[in-house]
Amino acid sequence: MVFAGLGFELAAGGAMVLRGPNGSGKTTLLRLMAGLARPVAGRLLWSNAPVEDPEALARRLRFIGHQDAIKTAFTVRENLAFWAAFWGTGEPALIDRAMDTFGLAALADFPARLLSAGQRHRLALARLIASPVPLWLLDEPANALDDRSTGALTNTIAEHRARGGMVVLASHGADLVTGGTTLALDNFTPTAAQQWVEL
Amino acid sequence: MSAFSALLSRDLRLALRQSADSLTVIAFFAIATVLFPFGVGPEAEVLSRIAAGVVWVAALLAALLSLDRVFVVDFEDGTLDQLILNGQSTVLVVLAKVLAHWLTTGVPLIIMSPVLAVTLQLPSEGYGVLVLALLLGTPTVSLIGALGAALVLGARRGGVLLSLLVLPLYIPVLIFGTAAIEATITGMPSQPMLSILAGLALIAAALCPFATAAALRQAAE
Amino acid sequence: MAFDSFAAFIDMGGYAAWVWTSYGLAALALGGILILTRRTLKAREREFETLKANRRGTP
Amino acid sequence: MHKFANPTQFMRIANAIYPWIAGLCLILFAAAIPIALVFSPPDYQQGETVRIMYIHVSSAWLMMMIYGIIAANSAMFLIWRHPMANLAARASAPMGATFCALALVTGMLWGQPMWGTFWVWDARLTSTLILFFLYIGYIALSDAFEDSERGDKAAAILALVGSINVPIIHYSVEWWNTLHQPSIMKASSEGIDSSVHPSLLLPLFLMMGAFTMFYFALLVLRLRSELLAAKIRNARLSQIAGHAAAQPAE
Amino acid sequence: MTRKRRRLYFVLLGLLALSGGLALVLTAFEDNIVLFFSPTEVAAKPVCAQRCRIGGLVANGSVVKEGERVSFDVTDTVETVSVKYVGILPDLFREGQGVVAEGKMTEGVFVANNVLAKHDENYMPPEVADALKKSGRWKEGEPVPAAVVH
Repeated sequence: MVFAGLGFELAAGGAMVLRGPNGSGKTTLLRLMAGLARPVAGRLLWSNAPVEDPEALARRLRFIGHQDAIKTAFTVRENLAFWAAFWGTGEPALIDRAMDTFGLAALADFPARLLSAGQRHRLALARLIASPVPLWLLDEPANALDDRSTGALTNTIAEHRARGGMVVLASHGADLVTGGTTLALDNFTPTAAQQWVEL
Repeated sequence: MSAFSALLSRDLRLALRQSADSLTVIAFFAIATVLFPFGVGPEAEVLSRIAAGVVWVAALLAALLSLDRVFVVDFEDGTLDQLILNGQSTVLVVLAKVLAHWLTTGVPLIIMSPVLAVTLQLPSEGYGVLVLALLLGTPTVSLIGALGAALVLGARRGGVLLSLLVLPLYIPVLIFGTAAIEATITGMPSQPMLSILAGLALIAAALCPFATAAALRQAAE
Repeated sequence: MAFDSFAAFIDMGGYAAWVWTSYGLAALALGGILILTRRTLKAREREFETLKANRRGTP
Repeated sequence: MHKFANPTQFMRIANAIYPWIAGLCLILFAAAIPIALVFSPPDYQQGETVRIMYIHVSSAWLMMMIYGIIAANSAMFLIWRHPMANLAARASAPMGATFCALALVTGMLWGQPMWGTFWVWDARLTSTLILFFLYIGYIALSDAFEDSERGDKAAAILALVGSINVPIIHYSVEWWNTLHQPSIMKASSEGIDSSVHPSLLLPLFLMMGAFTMFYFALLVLRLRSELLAAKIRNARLSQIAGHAAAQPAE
Repeated sequence: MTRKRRRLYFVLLGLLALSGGLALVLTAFEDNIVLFFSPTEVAAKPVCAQRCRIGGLVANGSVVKEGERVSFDVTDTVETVSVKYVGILPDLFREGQGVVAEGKMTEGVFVANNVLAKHDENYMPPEVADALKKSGRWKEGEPVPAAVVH
């Protein structure tokens, strides 16, 4: 499923919420912005210049999707440390701060296979702090989170924006951002994958 | 390079923690090889003639067993998306994965092979060249195998399909790997066969990572 | 004309089994893929027509 | 975009030339079969079995040409996302597999009386067998995914990687001294040079032409068929999308 | 490193590996991969004590048939090996023709358990072959000069 006739901008410190029914393309749009999928037509701009270097774009964004990308054989700390090393960002202090923020400090040396669904999701979100980047792309980030964690996420997003960071998130639940723009995807006509349907 | 070394060390540590996976592959290698004396009879003459081929075929099948785990786990838990978003190049990810697979599967197979060759009565001249041929051939096995594993990500009956895609491409390695050992046993120079194996490894190293990276990005899309 | 008689033609210089099997298999393969292609084409044409008709029926 | 990228326009051209290709194919077969079976002389060594060559070499030629076409189309599809290129590759694969199987089987039927064996594990036969497996793998891979586009792309990557086998098949008889005779046609500065007598070369060329035209004629039919399948799939998809859009937002 | 430069490095590295690999494979083929031994090699070295293949031309006038028992000489014009075989010979088997035999050396004689005939890439009607042979422009087993065929 794709969409036609869609355009938007995001400034430093800005936030955008994608809303729409199932199948309206929220996830697809986030993956397009991350550079994981290629648009059939259309362009992605960064600082008013077309993105010609998806790798450089990837260095500036963090995508947290439905799948948590956690290795259950590793401890919570090892999971965070691996991604920080892999992306070449972050330092040990940030890893501790990330675990503190999302209430994982007590679990730091527990193997991830013992975590509950909510704890796993918090571990995935903790990567936002452990390896900081300007643009966050979050797909339904409040799913499986309790009220306390949702509050922590709201605060984290607010702090990130206060430092000039940007957030795009898909959501159909609680309000995680104040201000920011809302993009309702159900206004756009879904079209079939190929343009050459002739009926 | 940080992405490369981080991923390599992660895969090695994972393999160490889940060492049962690697051990299963080695156990399969041993059992498959040991079946042959029962199948063709214990006569030393017959066994020593087929020893080189049997060890190679069993090694290829054992490697095949390990292949579907190369990318599938990362694909299913969402790690693959994050690996592609590494900010450098997907080829680096592929190279780290292939090297990790070779170290955790290829090297144990090489170490086990002389032991199994003894049970097959391989003539004593053959051991050195057996190890050398496996050393030159198994990197190709990992490179081609990783490509196959990336192509079948998310496919129905992925495991069967993987063997259909990968085994035919292993035929050259098998031919020259066995031929090198046969040549040495029959008193011929094995050097041309070994340099072909090395050549195949280089060609695979030049072509497979790019194709694998493309296949991985397709799978994530 | 390379053969003196019809029997010689059938015999193919003693190689009848090999030559005729080859030609037979070739005919079978080419004919088979032709028939399969035409059959799926016809089936899809029919399916497409019904889809079109349904679409017109429910605007 | 290129005008051949437009399926409607492409099919208009293809349908226009289809009767000509099909007609030419029939004429060539009508000429090739009697000449190959009756009017051409036997070979001085191989006797009447040389008549197998007309089928064998034609099939082998097509299996190579079709693989080349699949590889070229796969590249076009992956680089420029040419939808027609993908359909052409998909439509060609079963034909390539058929001709490859035919080349292998007729080769065996020729080898048994002449060489004394159905099969030897030499480079030419082995690499042809690998080509057959590549065809089978291509077809299986392109049908193995719920998302057909994913299957198309995975198969296209496989086709490109497998194309390394085509030169190996071609040169195998020269690099490797084996039972299989060297190529009967060699390109030289004076054009194509052949070690086949004209009376035997004529049926061979006619048969190769007939087979080639058969492939192209069938390709048009199969393209038509593939395009219809894509249209049917898209029509279904847009129906589902229509239903989804009609539902109230969450 | 920019994307373009990184790509360039990867492609250069790939080309280097590819050409190195091709060079290794092709020089190995230059070294003549042995699929069968020539009579000269059999005479020079104690090969073929176990199963192997020998190849060469069937020496003229050497074929002796006693029912299914056949003996003949395989030659590469320098050395000659005697071959014994029991079984049905392929139709292309004849004197002066290329042949490959599988078996092993026992007491100076090659005992074959399979004989395969190899033939050349020349195709022509029997009358043409006879005419060429009569005129002395061509002998069986040699490549035919293209100008003669056409």
